[in-house]
Parts: sequence; C-alpha cells; structure tokens
Amino acid sequence: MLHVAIGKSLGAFALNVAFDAPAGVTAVFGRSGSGKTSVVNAVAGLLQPDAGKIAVGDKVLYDRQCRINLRPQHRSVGYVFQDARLFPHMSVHRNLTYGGTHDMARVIDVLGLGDLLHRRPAGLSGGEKQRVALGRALMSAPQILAMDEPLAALDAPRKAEILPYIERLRDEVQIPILYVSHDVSEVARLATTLVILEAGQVVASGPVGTVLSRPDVVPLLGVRDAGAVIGMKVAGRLLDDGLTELTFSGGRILMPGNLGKLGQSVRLRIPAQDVILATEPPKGISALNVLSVTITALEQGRGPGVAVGLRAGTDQLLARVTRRSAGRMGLAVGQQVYAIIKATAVGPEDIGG
Amino acid sequence: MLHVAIGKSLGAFALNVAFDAPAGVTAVFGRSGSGKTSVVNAVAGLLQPDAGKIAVGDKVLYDRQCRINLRPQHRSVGYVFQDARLFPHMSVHRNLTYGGTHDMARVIDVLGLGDLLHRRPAGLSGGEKQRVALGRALMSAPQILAMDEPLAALDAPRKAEILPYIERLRDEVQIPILYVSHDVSEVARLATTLVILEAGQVVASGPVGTVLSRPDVVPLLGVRDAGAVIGMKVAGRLLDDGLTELTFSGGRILMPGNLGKLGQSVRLRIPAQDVILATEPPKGISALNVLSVTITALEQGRGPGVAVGLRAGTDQLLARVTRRSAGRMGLAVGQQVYAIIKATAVGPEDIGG
Amino acid sequence: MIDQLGPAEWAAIRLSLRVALVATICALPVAIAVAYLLARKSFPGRQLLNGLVHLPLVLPPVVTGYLLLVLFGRQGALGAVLYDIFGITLAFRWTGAALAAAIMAFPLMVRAIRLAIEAVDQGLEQAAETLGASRWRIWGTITLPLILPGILAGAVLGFAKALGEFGATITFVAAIPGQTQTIPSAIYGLLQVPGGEGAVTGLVVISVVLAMGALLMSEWLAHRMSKRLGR
Amino acid sequence: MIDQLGPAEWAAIRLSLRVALVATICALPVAIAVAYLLARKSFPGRQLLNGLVHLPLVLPPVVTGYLLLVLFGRQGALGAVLYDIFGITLAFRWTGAALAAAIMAFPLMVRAIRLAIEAVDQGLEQAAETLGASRWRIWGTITLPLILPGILAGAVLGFAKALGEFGATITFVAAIPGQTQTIPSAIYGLLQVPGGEGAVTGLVVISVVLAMGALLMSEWLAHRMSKRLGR
Amino acid sequence: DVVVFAAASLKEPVDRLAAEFDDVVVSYAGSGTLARQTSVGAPADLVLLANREWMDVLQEQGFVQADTIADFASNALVLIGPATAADVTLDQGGMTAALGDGRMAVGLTGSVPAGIYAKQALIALDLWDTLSPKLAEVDSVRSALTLVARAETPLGIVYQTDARATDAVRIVARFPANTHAPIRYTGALTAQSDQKAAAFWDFIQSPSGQAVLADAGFLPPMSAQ
Ligand SMILES: Nc1ncnc2c1ncn2[C@@H]1O[C@H](COP(=O)(O)OP(=O)(O)OP(=O)(O)O)[C@@H](O)[C@H]1O
Ligand SMILES: Nc1ncnc2c1ncn2[C@@H]1O[C@H](COP(=O)(O)OP(=O)(O)OP(=O)(O)O)[C@@H](O)[C@H]1O
Ligand code: MOO
Ligand SMILES: [Mg+2]
Ligand SMILES: [Mg+2]
Repeated sequence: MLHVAIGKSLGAFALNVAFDAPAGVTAVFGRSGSGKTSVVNAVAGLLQPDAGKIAVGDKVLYDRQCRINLRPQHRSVGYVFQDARLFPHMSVHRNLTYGGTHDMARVIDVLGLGDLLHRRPAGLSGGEKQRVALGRALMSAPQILAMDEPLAALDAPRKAEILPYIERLRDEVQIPILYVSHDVSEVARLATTLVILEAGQVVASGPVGTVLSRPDVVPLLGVRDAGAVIGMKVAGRLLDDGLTELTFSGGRILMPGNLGKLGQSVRLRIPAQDVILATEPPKGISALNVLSVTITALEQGRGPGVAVGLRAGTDQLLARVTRRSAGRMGLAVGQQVYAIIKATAVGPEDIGG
Repeated sequence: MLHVAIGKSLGAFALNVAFDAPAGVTAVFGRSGSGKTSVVNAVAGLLQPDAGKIAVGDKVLYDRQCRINLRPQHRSVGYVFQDARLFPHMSVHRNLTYGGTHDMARVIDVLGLGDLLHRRPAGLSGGEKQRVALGRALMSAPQILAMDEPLAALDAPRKAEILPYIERLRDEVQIPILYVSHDVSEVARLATTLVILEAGQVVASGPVGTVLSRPDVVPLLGVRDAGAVIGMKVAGRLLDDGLTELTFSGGRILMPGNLGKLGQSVRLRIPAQDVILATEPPKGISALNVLSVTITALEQGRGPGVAVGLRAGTDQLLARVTRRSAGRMGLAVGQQVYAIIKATAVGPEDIGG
Repeated sequence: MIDQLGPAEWAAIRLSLRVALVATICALPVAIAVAYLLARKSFPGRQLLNGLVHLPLVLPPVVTGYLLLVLFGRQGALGAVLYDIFGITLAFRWTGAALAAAIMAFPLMVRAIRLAIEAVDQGLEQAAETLGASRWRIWGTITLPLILPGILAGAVLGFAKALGEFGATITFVAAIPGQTQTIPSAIYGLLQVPGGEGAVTGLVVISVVLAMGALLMSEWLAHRMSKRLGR
Repeated sequence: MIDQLGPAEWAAIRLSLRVALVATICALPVAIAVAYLLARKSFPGRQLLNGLVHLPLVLPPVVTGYLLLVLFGRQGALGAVLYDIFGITLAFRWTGAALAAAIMAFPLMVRAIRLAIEAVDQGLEQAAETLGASRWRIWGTITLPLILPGILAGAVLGFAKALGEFGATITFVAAIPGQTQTIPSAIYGLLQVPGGEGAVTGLVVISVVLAMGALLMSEWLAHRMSKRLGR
Repeated sequence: DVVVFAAASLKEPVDRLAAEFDDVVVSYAGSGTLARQTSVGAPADLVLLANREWMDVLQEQGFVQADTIADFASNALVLIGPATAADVTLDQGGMTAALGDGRMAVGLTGSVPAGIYAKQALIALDLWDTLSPKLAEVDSVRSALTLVARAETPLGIVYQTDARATDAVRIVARFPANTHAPIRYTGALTAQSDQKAAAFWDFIQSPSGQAVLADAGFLPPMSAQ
C-alpha cells in the first residue's frame, strides 16, 4: 500500500531508505538518530527528499522524476507526533475536529475520549494527550497513519493504557499504519511488518516474525528481545482457570487471560529466553506448555548462551540456553526434545491480536 | 544518613512523606504525579515544605520548628535533573567544573567523559548529556546525590550505556543516593532501599528485597515486576561455560556472565514469573538451577495467577503459577517442591552488585 | 487641574484618542504582516525592510514629519496619487495625524509582534498542515491565536506611543483645533501662553492615565490569555 | 549632501555619537536591573514602576524635557543633590544630553531585556544553585550570558532612539554647539531657515547610516550568539 | 472654517481675536514650520509669521496674495532675569557680572527668529564675541523663557511680550530698536483664502484688533510708528 524509496542528505547524515508497507502496522525500528523521524516526515511531506518516490496505493505523494511533491495538506497522512502537538488554545473537542469529523463517534468511543472533550490540552496527562492526538489524526480521514514513538514519553502504566487502543485501531481501521518505535515488545505486539534502520539505511525488513528471529538482527534488538512470533488460533477458553487455549501447527498452548474470540487469529511472541528445553517429558511441573520439537540449528553466541532453532510442526521457535546446559544435554541438530514454555512468562504486551 | 519527614500542600496535591535513606541507593518509586520530584526538590532546597524536617547525618537542612532552611547553595545536594539542565553556553568542561573540581580525574574517568570535554551540550546525545550532568553533580563534592529519573528520557541502548556508571558510583562513592525512577528493573538493580509513593504518601518503604516481595506492593509495581531480591556470594566461576556460581542460604545458583570477584556479595533479583515449580526433581532439562524449597504462602490474585511464597534456606523466593497448575500439582503450604530457575532468564539488569 | 481644561482641550483629548485608536488599528495588520515577513521569510531586501521599519525610531520626529509632508502632501508623490485616485487627502487632516502616529508607533509594534511570532512552535503549524488545513486557515486558527498576547503588547505600546507623538504630527498636519490638534500639540500651545501650566498638567495627567490604563489592561489580558493556555 | 556639512555639523555628529553611546552604556545596567525586577520579582508598586518606565514613551518629549529640568536642573530636587554631593552638573552639559537620551531610550531597553529574562529557563539557575553558586555568580555566569542577545537588542534599540532624540534634549540642555548640539537639534535649526535642506539631508543620511549599522551589527551578533548555543 | 497658521508667540492675542469670530481656528507652530507647511499646500487661509524672510519665500513661490502682505505688529527684544534680579547695563561689564558663570538663554541664533534678532543685537553692542560661548540656544523663545523662570540661566533674551507671561522673571534691560532688524509680524492671505478670511485679516489690522495685540504687549507695526 505504502511505497517508500527516497534519498536525502541532512548535513552529515545521509538517509537512503526503500521499503514497502502493506496494510496493517509497519514498525520502523532503530536507535536514536537512525533516521526514523526523517522517514515519517518525508512521508507526511514535512521533509522534502532529494530523490526517489513515495506513493500510497496509486496516489503518488512525491516523485522526483515527475516533479510531483504534494503539500502536506493534500497527502492525507494522519501524523501522530511524538510530542502530541495538541493545539494549546483549543479544547479537546476542537482539537479533535480540527482536521475533520470522520467517523467521529466511533473514534471518540474507541479511544475513550468522551470525558475529555471539554478539557484543555494543558490539563491532560501524557497518555490522554497521545490519545487525543491519535483521535485527531484519525478524524481527518487519513489514507495512512504515521505514529512517531507515540508511547516513548510515557511511563509503563500509561503505555499499558494506550496500547490496547492502538491494537483496536489496527484491527478496526483498514489503513496502513507506520509506527516508529524503539521498543521491541511494542513492535512485536503491534507490527505485521518490521523495517529496521541503522544510520539512515534499511538493514532488515519483512514480516515481523521473520525479522525478529533472524540471528543477524539479534544485536540490533538486544539479546533479551530475540524470540519467535507465531500466528495461532484461539481454540478454547478454560473459564475456571482464566486461561485461553491456542493452537498452532506445533500443538496447543495455554495462556493466562482472555485473548480474543473463539476462532480468532492471534500472534504470540515467545522470547527465546523463556523457553526451557528438556530431553525427557517433564512431570509434575508448573509450566503448562510442553511441546515436542526438533532442533534445526545451534548457534554459538559471543556470550555464554547458545541459540537453539526449533521446529514445532511447521513453525519456528527460538530458545536460548547456556553452553553448559547444551553440553550436558548433548543437544544436536535433528534431535527431538521437549520445549517447556511457562504460561505466565508471556506477559500481556507480548500477545498481539 | 538522610532523614526526610515533611508535609507540603501544592494546590490540590498534598505531600506527606517520611522516610530514612541509609548509605547506598534509596529508590523513590511511584507513578507520574505521585510526588517524587517534589520530594527531591524539597531535599535539594528548591521547594520549601510547610512543615517537618530534613537532615543529612547531623546536618539539618530544613527544620520548621527551629526555623532552619538552608539555601540550596549550602545544602551540598548533588542534583541530577531529569532534563540534564546543562548550561548551553558553556563547554562540557566548564559545565563539569562549575560546582567544583572534587575528584575530577576520577569522575571524568569513571563516567567516560574524557572525549567530550571540549564539546558543547547541544551537540551531545541524550546519554552523554546525562553523564555530564552526573559528573557535574559529583564534582561539586555533594554530601548526598539526588537523581530524578536520570534515564527516563533515554532509549534502551542509552540506558544500558549509563546504568553501569551509576552502579560503579554506588560502589565507589560513599554518599547516600536518592534515585527517582518508575522502572522496577532499574530500581531492583541499583537500590538498597526502596520508598514507594502514591498520591503524595509513602505506601511502602524498606530494604528493596523486602518491599519488592510484599504482596500488597505487587499492584503498585505491575504484576510482571514482582519478585524476590536475594543477597548472594560469588562462589566460583565456570570459565569454560562463561557462568558464575553464586551461593546463598538456599543452595547454589549458576548465572551466565562474569558477576563480580570471588567472595563478593551480589544481589540477584528473581522475578516471580521466571520460577517454575515441580513436584519431582526434573531431569534432562536445560534450566541449570533447581532448588529444593518449601511453600510458605499461596495467594490467589485477581487474574489467573497464584503467587507462591517459597522458603529456600533462610531466604524468601516468590513464584507465580497459573491456578490450573496449582490445582493439578496440588500445591499446599508446607509442601516441599522444586523451584526451577532458568539461568538465562535473569537478564543482566536484574543482577546487582 | 482637570477643571482648567476648556472645550479646545477636551476636543484635543477626544481627537487624540481617535487618532491613537485609528492609528493602532490600521497599523496593526501591516505590522503583523511585516513582523511575519521578518520573522519567517528570507528574501532579498529583508534587512532593508528591517531598517526601513526602524527608521522612525532613529530620525528626529520633525524629520519624519517633513518626509511625510513631502511624500503625502498634495504635491507629494504618494499624496497626489491618493488624491487623484481615491480622493483622499491626508495632509492637515486628522487622518494624517493618524498616519504620522501610526508610522512613529510602527517599529515598536513590529518588534513586539515579531518576537511573539518567533516564539511560536512551528511544530503546531506542521501538525495543522498534516490535518489538511490551508495556509490561511492555519494562520487564522493556530498562529494568530497563539501570538495574540504579543499582538496585544505591540498594540498597546503603539497606542501609548501614538498618544504621545508630537514632532511628526505637528509638522505633517499642523495643530488645527478640532481637526489635527492632539493632546501633545495642545500642550505645546498651552506652554506658549501665560498661566497655561494648570491645563498642561491636566492634559499630561490625562494622557498618562490613558496610556497607563491601556498598559495595565494589556498586562492583565496577557496574563489571562496565558492562563487559558494552561501555562 | 555630505559636503554641505560644516564644522558645526561635524561637531554635532561627533557629539551625538558620544551622547548616544554614553546614554546607552550608562542606562544599560539600570535597564537590566529594572527589567529583572519587573520580570522576576513581585513587590508592591511593581505596576507603578512599570508605568513609570513607560512614561517617556507616552509623554510628549518636551514635557519629559521640562520634567527633567524640574528634577535635574540646578534648582531641581535631584540636580541640587547631585551638585552638592558629587559636584555633577547636568544642565547645559553633554552629560545632560546623555541623561535625556537615556531616559527616552529607557522604556525600549527595558522591554527588550525583560522579554529575554522571561525567556530564561529558571531550571538552569536552580541547577547552578544546587551546585553551590552564589546569587551573584549565577547572575554573572548563567543568567547574564543567556540574556546577552536580548541586552544587545535593547542596547541597539536604545542607541538608535538616543541618536534621534530631540525634544527632551533641547528643552533640558539647549543646543550649545560642541556641547549639547546633537544631530537632531542641528537638523531642527537647519529646517527653520529657508534653503537648509542640503545640510539636513546630509545629517539625516549620517544618522540613518549610524543607526542602521548598529542594528545590522546587533542582528548579526545575535545570530552568532544563538549559533554558539547550538540552536 | 477660516484656518489661520500663526507663529506660536502670537497665541495669546490671536486666540482672543479668533474668539470674536465663530469659525476661525488657529494652528500655532514655529514660523519656519508654518512656512514650509504653507508651501506644500496647507489648507491655511491666513498666515501670521514672526519672520519676514519666510514671507518673501512664500510670496516668490506664489503661495500668498502679494497685495495682502502687511505688517500687523512689532515687538521689542528684552533681557530678562529672575524676579529678584537687578537691572543690567548692556555692556561688557554689566553683562558678565550679571551672568557670572551662568549662561544666557536664547532661541537658536541661526534659525529661531528671536535667536536671530538676539544675535544681531549682541553684535551691534559688541558683546557677541564675549557672550556667544555662554549662550544656551533652545528651540523656541518660550523654552528660553522657561530656562530663566526655572533659574537655570541667570539671563535670557526674549520678546517683550514673553516676559509678561510669568512672574518668575523680570525685564532687566531693553535692547534699543536700532541694534537689530525690526521685529516685524507679517501676515498675508494665502492663494486659496476666501472672503471670511479677508474679514478676519482686516479685523486684526483694525483698531479693535490692534487694541487686543497692544493689550498683550505687542507694539504697533513699524509703518504705524
Ligand atoms: N535539518 C537537519 N540538518 C542536519 N541534520 C539533521 C537534520 N534533521 C535531522 N538530522 C540528523 O539526521 C539524523 C536522523 O534524525 P531523525 O530525527 O530522523 O532520527 P530518529 O531516528 O527519529 O531519532 P530519535 O529516535 O532520536 O527520534 C540525526 O543524526 C539528526 O541529527
Ligand atoms: N507548584 C505546584 N502547584 C500545584 N501543583 C503542583 C505544583 N508542583 C507540583 N504539583 C503537583 O504535585 C503533584 C506531584 O508532582 P511531582 O512533580 O512531584 O510528581 P512526580 O512524581 O515527580 O511525577 P513525574 O513522574 O510525572 O515526574 C502533581 O500532581 C503536580 O501536578
Ligand atoms: O515662535 Mo516664533 O517663530 O519665535 O514667534
Ligand atoms: Mg525521532
Ligand atoms: Mg518528576
């Protein structure tokens, strides 16, 4: 849907980025100064590239060769800025309707803005501000939504307050979303596509599950954040225990909480460090999920860890064990082992709808 | 060392706080608007309380009854502001030496500021700014160091870059440190004492291990952040495997990485959700650490989880299992079970020196 | 003091108020436009414009008055055009007094407004752009409301200056009672007659009260506005 | 034009420069102090002080000159004190011209500096406090350097105004060639006689060049300063 | 309305003269300013100047009706001092003694009429070289009066009519009429003036008009003396 292929030199910094963002959430990930905001600004028309092309569907926003460069006003990019940028002299209601009243009732409802309408931005908490900014962008009926680290300035409770809204958005609004973040768990939870930037270049891009389990991406993410993302289906609910049963090609998994409607597809991130391997089926153990898996790869890292690639059914899992354990258990490629996944070890933010 | 017992009304907000901060790091924890900054400002003399007393050792900084209210200049409080507040018109070197040149060479060395000295604040990255702010506070030879969310504005890689400096500081500088944060893993890693604020009141305070494993504190921290903090000794190093062996009253634990010198005391946080319980000793499993423990408490939470208090030797551990597991395994107080702790599941920031 | 003021003096007070108000109101849009140009645009001749705006501050008022006379007199380059095309005469009319006052107040107004424009967070304007607002809508709904306190300060400063202007006014439009005799030129005249001091004091007090009143009101309004923005 | 200037005119130019410079330099510390008081302190009479500062802007310059005469003349309340205690005479000296120019320039200087002070992040001053710096050290090392661009703007504006001041100056200290005859009083004299236009143009050009030069230099300096702060 | 442009020093009597008419308004300023304004088409019907030179300029350029030009008053130049001052003899010794280390307030000797006459008188009395460094030149004769009245200067040269304006000064000497060019107040109807303006101009020159001027201390025009 969104096609970006641009070059721009900003002083000593050179941006050279090409990627395609399909419908759903495309996360742009990278450390500070890697060029994330510049990319989003170029899409929104706030930064003019030196070369290249930007298009949404078949609407060309920028094309150097055809000398097309739509003004921001005509791009229909809903931009949620990192610093909210609410108009301080207007009520929340006037802020919201500034760009239009598209789908007003539902936006106010989805984002829970009903009680805020008559307040002024200065009186809002950080989380409320971001929700209003999001609502304002949505009500301008954008063809694409761009969010620049909308949660970065917020503390954990505020983040937890907003993430569900963004998820509902992704599921209910049928426009591509460009989501800038440097938080892997946010990315894993929200994104369908992941673009990783480093020093103005795309170093990896593709479906989020694929990119996150690429070994060469691990150092960009930090060791603790590597892990597989697997699409599953909600197969049942164990009401007494408050658990949800999920199935995938490799078997079934029980997760705490209410994770969607029966039959719905969900995406589950299973961090490599939360997977325990056992050579015998474990007994009398509090971890609910034991999968029979086959080792597909063993990669020695720089530290004391060994990354173990696993196949469960047709899906890929990733486990990280110590070298000592790997040796003691005699792990080898092709070996059949048991993967123990502790149900509580996957926190709510790692479960995406 | 630091004694705080103050009251202050700020518009509709009432601050009413009393705690003692011994040597080492005292973390002040609480959500946005709970009064953390106000407390630190009162200690630094930037906010005058309505009543009460503040003293460092036997130096009284503020005493309503004796009408003592030292000006900030005379309090010797090194204050690292959340927003760095470097003087924009001075070089890093002039910023650093503004308040004095106490222990200059070592501060520059410890904080790695050598290469920055001739640059200007505007050109520094966020992490560098905070390091300079820290250095500046230290070089004024403070009797107490106050840091207001020094890492909140930084992304994960920058955080990881600065945390070790603060740790070194805690270990090398013999002054009390007041550390404001809303990040539990930072708190667990750095703090010796923890003060939790809510709406201007102290709701819990004491040694960090004790406070973090109090069940009533769990909702304040967020479910995922509860866990025990246990003091251990470095007992050995398994060089081949890159593991460190730690002992405590409940047995021995192997952790990846190089965690200090032989015989040194370290503090290990074991998040409740990373502990798996088993009724039989597990075999052929990749988790290295299996402890024999006794169940001391079973507390049903609001969700699908059950908090299980465990005694290992004389230390307390906390585990969180699903209700289903608890039922299936027939867990009961007094029962003897096995706690499986995956070595890699405790990340570096959860291991404090 | 006040009771020593005759009908001519009261006429001067009324006229001064009218002149200062009209000068301020008419100069304001131009001052805003010039301040905007100076604050936001770079174009050849920018420094020239900046210099031109400050000219009335530097020149002795009488010189400004003569320049106005030369330019806007009936024989003047602009005066002839204005008269021939629009039938407007400025010289020796209260409208000319307003022009003189406006020109003298202009640098003060531009400076105050320019500072306010430079302080506006352009990020807010960008946000409005991405929401599809046209330039004019952005100006009217974002920029203008945000610089209102600065405009207010500039207007009041200009008003005060316009009330006090003498040299350029008396040179350009003379001091015809009821038509172009403002408070300052009435003061000048009264100083020429024996025993005029009482009325002079009355006029001085009145112009000080008017200007200070405007000043205080503007500070209070600015305070309220910034409160409304929640700062 | 310039060649029509006689020795008296050149003396006026030199004197004007001296008067404007001295006025600016001497008024600056006072303007800074008053701007600081108005920006930072609340005290009874704050609005009164604010009004007083603006007075020379509102009053016709002749009235200001007259008030100066009353206050600082030989018989004046302050003038007598200055003479008896310090042996300073202002009347008919260039120092008096400088005083008149300073007073007329004062409101402009205070306004510019006050805005700069209000824009300083007080958090930086608090940071310096916690580092043990005394109030004066904070002022000298933090506040003052940060408001320098504003001070510069105020000084240049004041300088320009001082160069152009006429009414208050001639009323207070007359126009004694070489001592108190500044460019504007020379211009005024020349305008009163038929055929003085040539020399008037020369003087006008010179004062415009001086004031614009100062203005451009200040904008350039301010630009450099803000670059040094990395903005 | 009949618009009269009059030299500022005429304010007192001309205000009274104008009060006799319903529709006469008077704008006062320095003679130079008035003349320049008239020469760019000011809506004046009658100009009353304190200076013959400017009238000649206006006549040459055709801004005034040449046949209506007439002197309507004259004035005398006097030396004033503070109310307590003794009379001064107009010679080197008398003047320097009275002056002490003070200054003498005069109009601008190059441009303000009262200053021009003062310079002529001082030259004629051979006092110019001694006194010219001790002058305090101001923008109008009234400013000179104020300086003496405020005791800023011990002496000042003003018109006889000005000296009457305040009790704070007294006339300490009179300059003989032959020491300076005659102080002629000259008026003329402008090119655009109508019948009503002519009537006022006639009134000024009529005996009742002259009586008002005399009452204010003005002398009759030279031609009538
Ligand atoms: N106008 C400019 N002139 C010069 N350099 C610029 C300009 N704008 C951006 N840069 C540089 O471009 C690089 C990328 O900036 P950008 O804001 O896109 O980064 P980012 O990935 O959004 O970072 P962050 O996570 O800190 O927001 C930075 O090194 C920045 O300094
Ligand atoms: N001067 C003041 N007047 C009125 N209320 C104030 C004032 N200063 C602080 N407050 C209020 O006091 C409360 C505590 O503020 P404080 O800055 O101490 O919180 P905090 O815990 O540091 O929050 P954060 O995590 O957002 O920095 C807030 O509700 C704030 O709005
Ligand atoms: O005001 Mo005059 O021109 O000296 O009579
Ligand atoms: Mg960015
Ligand atoms: Mg805070």
